[in-house]
Amino acid sequence: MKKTAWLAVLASSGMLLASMGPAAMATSGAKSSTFTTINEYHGITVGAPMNPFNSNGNTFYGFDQMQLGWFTNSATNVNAFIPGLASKWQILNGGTVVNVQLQPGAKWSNGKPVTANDVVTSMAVAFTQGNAQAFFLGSVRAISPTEVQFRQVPGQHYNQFFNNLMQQTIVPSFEYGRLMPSNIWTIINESQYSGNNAAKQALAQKMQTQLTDIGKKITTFAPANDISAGPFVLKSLNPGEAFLVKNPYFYAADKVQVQNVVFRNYTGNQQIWNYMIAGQLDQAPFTAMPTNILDQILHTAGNKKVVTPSFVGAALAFNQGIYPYNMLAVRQALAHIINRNAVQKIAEPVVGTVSQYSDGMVDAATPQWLSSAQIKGLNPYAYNLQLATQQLLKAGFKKVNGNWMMPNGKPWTASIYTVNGFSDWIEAAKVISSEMTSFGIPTQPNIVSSYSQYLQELAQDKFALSFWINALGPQAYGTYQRIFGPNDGYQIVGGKLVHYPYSDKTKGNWLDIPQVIRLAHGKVVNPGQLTYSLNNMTTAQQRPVVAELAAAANADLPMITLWNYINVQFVNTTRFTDFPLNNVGLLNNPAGVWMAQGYVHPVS
Amino acid sequence: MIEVEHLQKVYTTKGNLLTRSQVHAVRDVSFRIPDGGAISFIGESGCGKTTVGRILAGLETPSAGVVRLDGADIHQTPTRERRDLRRKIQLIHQDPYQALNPAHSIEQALSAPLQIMAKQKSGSPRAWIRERMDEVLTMVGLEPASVLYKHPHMLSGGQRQRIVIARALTVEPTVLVADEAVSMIDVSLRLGVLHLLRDLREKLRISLLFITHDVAAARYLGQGGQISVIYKGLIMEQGLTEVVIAHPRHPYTQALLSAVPVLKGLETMGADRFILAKEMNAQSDAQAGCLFADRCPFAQARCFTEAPALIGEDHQYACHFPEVRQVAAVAAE
Amino acid sequence: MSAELMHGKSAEPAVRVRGLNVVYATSQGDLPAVRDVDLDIEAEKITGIIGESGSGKSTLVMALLNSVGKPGKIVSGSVMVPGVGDMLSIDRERQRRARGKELGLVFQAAQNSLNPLRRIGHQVLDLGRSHEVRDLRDLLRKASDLLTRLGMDADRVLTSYQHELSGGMRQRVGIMFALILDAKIVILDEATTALDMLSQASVLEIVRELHKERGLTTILVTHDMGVVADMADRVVVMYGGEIVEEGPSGSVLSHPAHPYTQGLIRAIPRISGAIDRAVPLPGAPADLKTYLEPGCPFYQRCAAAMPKCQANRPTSLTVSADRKVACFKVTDHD
Amino acid sequence: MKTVMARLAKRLVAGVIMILVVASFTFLLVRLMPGNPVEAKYQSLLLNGLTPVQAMDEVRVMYGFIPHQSLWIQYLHYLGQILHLNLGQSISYEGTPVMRIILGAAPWTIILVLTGTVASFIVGILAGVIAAIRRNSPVGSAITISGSVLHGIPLFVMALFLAYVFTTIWAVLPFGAPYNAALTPGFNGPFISSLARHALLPVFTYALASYGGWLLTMKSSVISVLGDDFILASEVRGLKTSTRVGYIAHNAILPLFTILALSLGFMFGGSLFIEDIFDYPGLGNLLVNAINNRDYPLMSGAFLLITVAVIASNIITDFLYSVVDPRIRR
Amino acid sequence: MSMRLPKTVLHNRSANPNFRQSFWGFAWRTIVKKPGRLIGFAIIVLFALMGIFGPYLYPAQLPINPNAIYAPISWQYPLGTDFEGTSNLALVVTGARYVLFAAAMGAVFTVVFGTILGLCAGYFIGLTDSVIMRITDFILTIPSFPLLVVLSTVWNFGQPVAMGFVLGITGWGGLARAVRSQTMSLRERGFIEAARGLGLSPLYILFREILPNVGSYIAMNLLLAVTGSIYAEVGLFFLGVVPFQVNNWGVMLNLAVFSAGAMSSPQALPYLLSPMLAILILTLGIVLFLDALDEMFNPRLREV
Repeated sequence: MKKTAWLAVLASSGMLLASMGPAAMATSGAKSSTFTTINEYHGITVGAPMNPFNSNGNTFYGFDQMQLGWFTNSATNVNAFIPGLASKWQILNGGTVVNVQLQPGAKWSNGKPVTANDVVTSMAVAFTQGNAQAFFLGSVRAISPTEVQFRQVPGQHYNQFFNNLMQQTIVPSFEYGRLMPSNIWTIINESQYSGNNAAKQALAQKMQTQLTDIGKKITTFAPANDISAGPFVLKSLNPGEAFLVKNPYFYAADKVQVQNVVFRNYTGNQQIWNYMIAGQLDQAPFTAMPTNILDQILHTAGNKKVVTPSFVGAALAFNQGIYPYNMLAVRQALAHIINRNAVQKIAEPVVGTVSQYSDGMVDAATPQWLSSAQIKGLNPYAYNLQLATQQLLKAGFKKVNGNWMMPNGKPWTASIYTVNGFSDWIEAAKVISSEMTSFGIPTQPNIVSSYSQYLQELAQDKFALSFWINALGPQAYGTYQRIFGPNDGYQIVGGKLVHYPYSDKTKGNWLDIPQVIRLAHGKVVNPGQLTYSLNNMTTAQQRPVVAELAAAANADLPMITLWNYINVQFVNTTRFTDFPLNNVGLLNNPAGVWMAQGYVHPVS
Repeated sequence: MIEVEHLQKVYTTKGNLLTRSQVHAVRDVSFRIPDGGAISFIGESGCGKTTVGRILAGLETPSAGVVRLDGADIHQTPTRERRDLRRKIQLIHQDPYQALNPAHSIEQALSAPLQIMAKQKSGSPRAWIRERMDEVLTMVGLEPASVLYKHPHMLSGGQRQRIVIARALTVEPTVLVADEAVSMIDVSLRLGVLHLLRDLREKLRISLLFITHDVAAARYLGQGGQISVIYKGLIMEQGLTEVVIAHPRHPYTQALLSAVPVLKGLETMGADRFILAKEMNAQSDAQAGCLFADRCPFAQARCFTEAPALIGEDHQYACHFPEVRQVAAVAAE
Repeated sequence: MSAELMHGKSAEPAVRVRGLNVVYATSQGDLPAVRDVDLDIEAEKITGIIGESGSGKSTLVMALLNSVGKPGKIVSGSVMVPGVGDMLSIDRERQRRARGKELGLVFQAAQNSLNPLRRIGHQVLDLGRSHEVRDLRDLLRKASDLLTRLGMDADRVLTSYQHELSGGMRQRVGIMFALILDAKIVILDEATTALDMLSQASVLEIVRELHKERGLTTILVTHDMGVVADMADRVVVMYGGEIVEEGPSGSVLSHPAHPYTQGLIRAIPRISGAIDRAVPLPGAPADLKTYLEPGCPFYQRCAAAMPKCQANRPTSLTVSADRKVACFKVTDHD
Repeated sequence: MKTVMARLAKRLVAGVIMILVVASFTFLLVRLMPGNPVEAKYQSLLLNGLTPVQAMDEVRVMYGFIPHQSLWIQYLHYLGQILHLNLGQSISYEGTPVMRIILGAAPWTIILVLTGTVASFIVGILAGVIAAIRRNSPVGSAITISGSVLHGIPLFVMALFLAYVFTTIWAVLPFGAPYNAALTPGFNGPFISSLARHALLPVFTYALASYGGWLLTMKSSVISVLGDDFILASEVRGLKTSTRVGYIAHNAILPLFTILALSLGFMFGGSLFIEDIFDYPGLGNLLVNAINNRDYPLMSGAFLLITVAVIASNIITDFLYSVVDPRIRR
Repeated sequence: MSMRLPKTVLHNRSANPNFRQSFWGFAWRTIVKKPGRLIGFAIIVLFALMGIFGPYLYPAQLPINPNAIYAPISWQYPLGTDFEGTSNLALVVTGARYVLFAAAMGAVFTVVFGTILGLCAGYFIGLTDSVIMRITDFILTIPSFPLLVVLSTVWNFGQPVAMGFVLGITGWGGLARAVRSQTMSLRERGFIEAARGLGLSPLYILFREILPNVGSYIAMNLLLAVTGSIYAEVGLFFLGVVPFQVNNWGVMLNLAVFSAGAMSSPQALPYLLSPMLAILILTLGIVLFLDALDEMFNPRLREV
């Protein structure tokens, strides 16, 4: 009889499957106040804690994860912020002291108020994560229950001090305070010691370890419920979706018109495309895509493309430690061989524009930093095979039977490395390979299975030609440290610049750019040091330095910028209207920030 | 001349430590076969007769006892010589359908052992092999040209068994062990194979160990030789073939002879014929007395307590109460 | 149950086979396996059918039950069984019921004739249910009695699986299955071939006793002339799909008429008499080539073959009161 | 029964040893894999638009979860932890216990594979019997061909095809999530219906892919049983057709149960493509992500779980077999 | 069984001294008996030719055409084009070599490892058997596809031989076990005992006596291993978990799905369908042909 029971269960489950046809068709978007989007920063992970300090934690930046303010991505004004938990702020003493007033009426989702003490605790947490040290936070003081004062480490003039502290995650003291010992500030202060007293140095070492251990504990901390000071709070989640509801205690709850937010999980771009083609996403973040997909997406009712500036470029980087790429002529010749127009058209037709200058910045930033005369001085490296041939012949290369021989007599072959899943890179690598091969340099695209393997092998100098993200802006330091930073051996250790040679395989110098570069007008510069110096300069002070760096990057050509990304995102207007389409600074922030500012209304 | 003394074989059955047990396949067997002589082992299945044959052929190693071929102990000689020595004793399998590799032609089957032999001969090995193949095939009554290229499945059972014998002859053996060599062959062809074996024995002076449960076949083949009746690995009765069949003294021998069907119209039933109804019980090994006592219709109290020894000179038997019974059928005319 | 049969005239045969032809369908066309067989099986007698492998004896027996398996098929003929009718033309359900109930078969491979996954007792019950036996408990009792009669521990056997029984025991269980529904016609197809001497003798002894006790009609199919000679009242000799000789066993053995029968008897090694009386039979058994040739199937091996034998097939002729032979040499003389 | 238990105990010990061997092997192998998980995370956060400050903030602590001791010490530690059923902490999930991550993913794979296997088993077996009995008829040939073709098509090709048909061309079925997150999990209608709707496509794909195998195996099993002597014997004894079919089915299906149990053991490795293509959040997906992120503890853990499942199913199969097959029971 | 025909007659037609030739003749007759088998055979031959000669039909670097991205099916592009305007047909044809060669190598390695280890385990019972079988259990226990994924990142798969080797070492377990059990049963057969008794060397017995008798089983497995290897390697490339540098079907699938959006956009669909079609046709060919192999070697299915 057991057998029949078994079968009955099966049969009934079969009927269940059959019976749930159309009735269950209604998707979560049917209720018009549910806003569906994608979390571009990390996937949804069941089992990961609802903890913003965990890199896979289930909290959503701008929705239930709050900070003092939201950066507007201005290239030249690092202090342009939209208020977050901070309603007002004063930058004093040349940027070394900052006073912040909290939003009146800011509350956690359990009804408790957000206080200055929460901010102080959050900064302690930031120390345990190593984050506060990165912007030289010296001290934090609650001036009143709603006002906090921040000071930079004495003697430091880090120009992004305010920028960084505004972007620190604020968490409730009643949750995270418990995780740290009561003498946490003593530990922090002792660990910060940088003098020459050996005993104090040893103590600092010990305290740093202690701090790291506390940090680990904090990242694994799993609160029972999501506690949010943002417009939403996480209610439930499964491996495919996270479901957030409006936080009634949010300080600007009356401005928030959206009742629920659903985050879709994704593991690859093609999934986001599918969601958009199905018209299921009310807002979708930046995603690389081919033209056919763009057409398909725009074909769907309500989908709208929104373009904002972006400060990212994709480049082909040379490992100058590998022959023959140590020769400037070779790098420049390749720049003439590669038809960047064709590359962009095939690889990144939708969210990319052909790069003009190869000066280390995105083209949108170049006019903001350089004068037109300086721009004219840049070599455009136009597609010109003849020029490339001349340069190579001059450098001692020879063409035999249609293929190039290197000056050392060996045939010149090449491999261009990219990463699986990075479709634009792969496609670009294929196109460039074709171009180089038909020019007489047999070239193959090589696709590494995972990004982590790619980066490791890159650092181990296994690749001569590889793809790299450069021009990461908007700030000048962030931009140039992609070229003349850690990948060139320049690292900041204990607040000081150190240069590791190419021969040290463990320290990440895989570009091996000469330490000094002679510019067109004869000046010799050290780009690593110049880049580092940008950190402590005002915008005005930075201008001449950026100009020198641009000239250096253009002349020495450590990497060829192939295209600049444009930040294309999508919104769907069938269920919601009133997106902040004309507010570029806001658009660069998550949709939760828009909603908190009163944008995004359900279609009535 | 092959001599076997006090042969024993004990198997340990597979199983875990608790259930592992020992099976005595051969308890104590001794015999000798002169060149050109023959001995027939008869007994029912599971009596250990096949094990004796396999030990002789080198397929099993004895737990105790000695097998000597022309004075050399085949289990104690150094490895290299042992292979040559063992080749002198060839086993003819019960099943000719399994004894030949279906993937090989007859030529392949015969030439493989000949190639080894050829190394020891002088002259052109290829011609020698060819010649020798013809020779052995003719010897077993087959026409070389018509069988050499064939594969086993194209031959009848009788022909296959002849090929098997021919293959054994390629290595010039001095002893043949024929284990139920005709039981799988069609009735009309059986006698032909038996006849061939008898011929070889006489012509090539090969010693023959014939293992069977068919007393009549043993009688035909073992003419002038001996018969050994074996039960549970122990010899029950042993003697000249004619004598044992005509005057069996052990009840087990008598039971075997009684079981031979009587050819009505040609024979009359033996006066004392009896049919043994009880089956052999392999588990009742541990008893103290005669191994056959539990099935013996003539058993007395003493048989259950005391094991009989093998007594007698030319005609040996292991029975406390040996009594000649007229169980074999008698020819009608 | 089979009252008619019990009280039927003894002159009426228990099975009457007429004009039976069985062929095997092959890619080379239909090949005959049983040819033009007419046979009367006498009631309450033991009939021995003897032949070598490929002689068609097993096919004949399966044809009696109309159970010839693929690729064989019965082309023509009738098998009349009193109380049942023509096994070859009655409907399938009645055929099925006749099998097991009227005609019991002990299989050549009786060792493997039991479902390995069911206890013997369960299989007895399956059999009972298939033949609408009302009192299943009684059936089990009968099985138990029969098994005891066959010299086995009935309770143990009924609760055993096939693999727990020895070869001899399985054979006896097979006999039990053939008899349990009181079949009056029992066919033993090479039932003792795989057994050794002692087991064979004891099984045959039991068969002989049951045959007598129950008044059975027993058909013994074997290749062993000795067994037939020992057991059978009548003997039927088959060669190449045909019956070549038929008659009372004593008379056939002592005075075989067909050259094949003669050769076969001469080729038996015996334990009595002069050893050299045994003479090998030359040649190879019949195969399909033989079947296809027009002449006498034994022509190739026959020492007494005449030119006539190559082209013409001798038909079975009655040579004396109860003997039939299919040989030109015999029939032409008479 | 005593011997069965003794055998079981023996198998268990052997199984534990095998688990340790596999664990050691995968531990070492997995650590041979090249890659830098933290740098990758950082760089991808940058690509996704986080500022370097935010991205660095996110990943800085991950460094703490990368083991720094020598391989040998790590190995000993790893073995020690396994004995305490602790699979360590994930790198890419920043210290979340591997066990918790795996247990979070396992239910989805189990739903997917169990339902798919059972469904395909039942349908495949029935079709196999028909294909064997009617093997000379057009129906039988058609069934056999359907089985061979479905068996022959690679899983990912079938999954891609079905995904294209049912989510793009004729978008009736959802994908990408195991159920609608707005619903409360539990034994309520909407939830179960959502669960089933989301699982339907992957389960169907899995079932379709396994159906052919069952069919062909069952067909050959039935054909071989049909040739057995006892089936002929049951005919000449006049057993009813239904009884005979029962005999055939019982004997033919027995060997398949072993395969069934074994295939359930392999389930965790087997659904990799389906989970990837339909983005179903099971163990296969987890493993692929772990590999791509070079999350060594997670990889070792997933491997170990798969191995344990295989070994356990082996033991259970062995045990069950000795229960259902009297020939093995002693 | 009594029903069986005398064995001798079935093979009379092969009473030909040159048996080997007649086997090929028989094989050919088996193939042409049903049109399906002939089609299967033709497909396999076609793909083999594609693998051997395909790359010579096109220039080493397939031409790209930025003006014909995802071109529709036409005479110029019978299967459409890909993201850079390269003919999909050219990609399928030139991509066949790596896929098929690696699959063939994978099958050969699988069969060689499986056969040799199975033969040795089955023949040299005892310690050899135990050791080999423990290794086999180990291989069978580790889920092969994930293992393949891990191995493939440690290894470099530039050469199809390397790919084949890895496919082989992860895939021989089942075959070894089957060959072992067949060897063990053959070992008990009379002709092996006879060969031992005749003093033939173990090597001769293993490879000349036993191997031919498991040959048919191995032949079937070789063909099955080819398909298995194709699926495994194409699957690996499709998932993108292994480094790759050459054009092959799996890479096409990967790029079509994950880069070109073929699953979402009909324009790119031919790019996805081309390699799928190639795999399916080859699969079909092998399935159809297996039927013939089955009949050639499996007497049980051979209808008399």
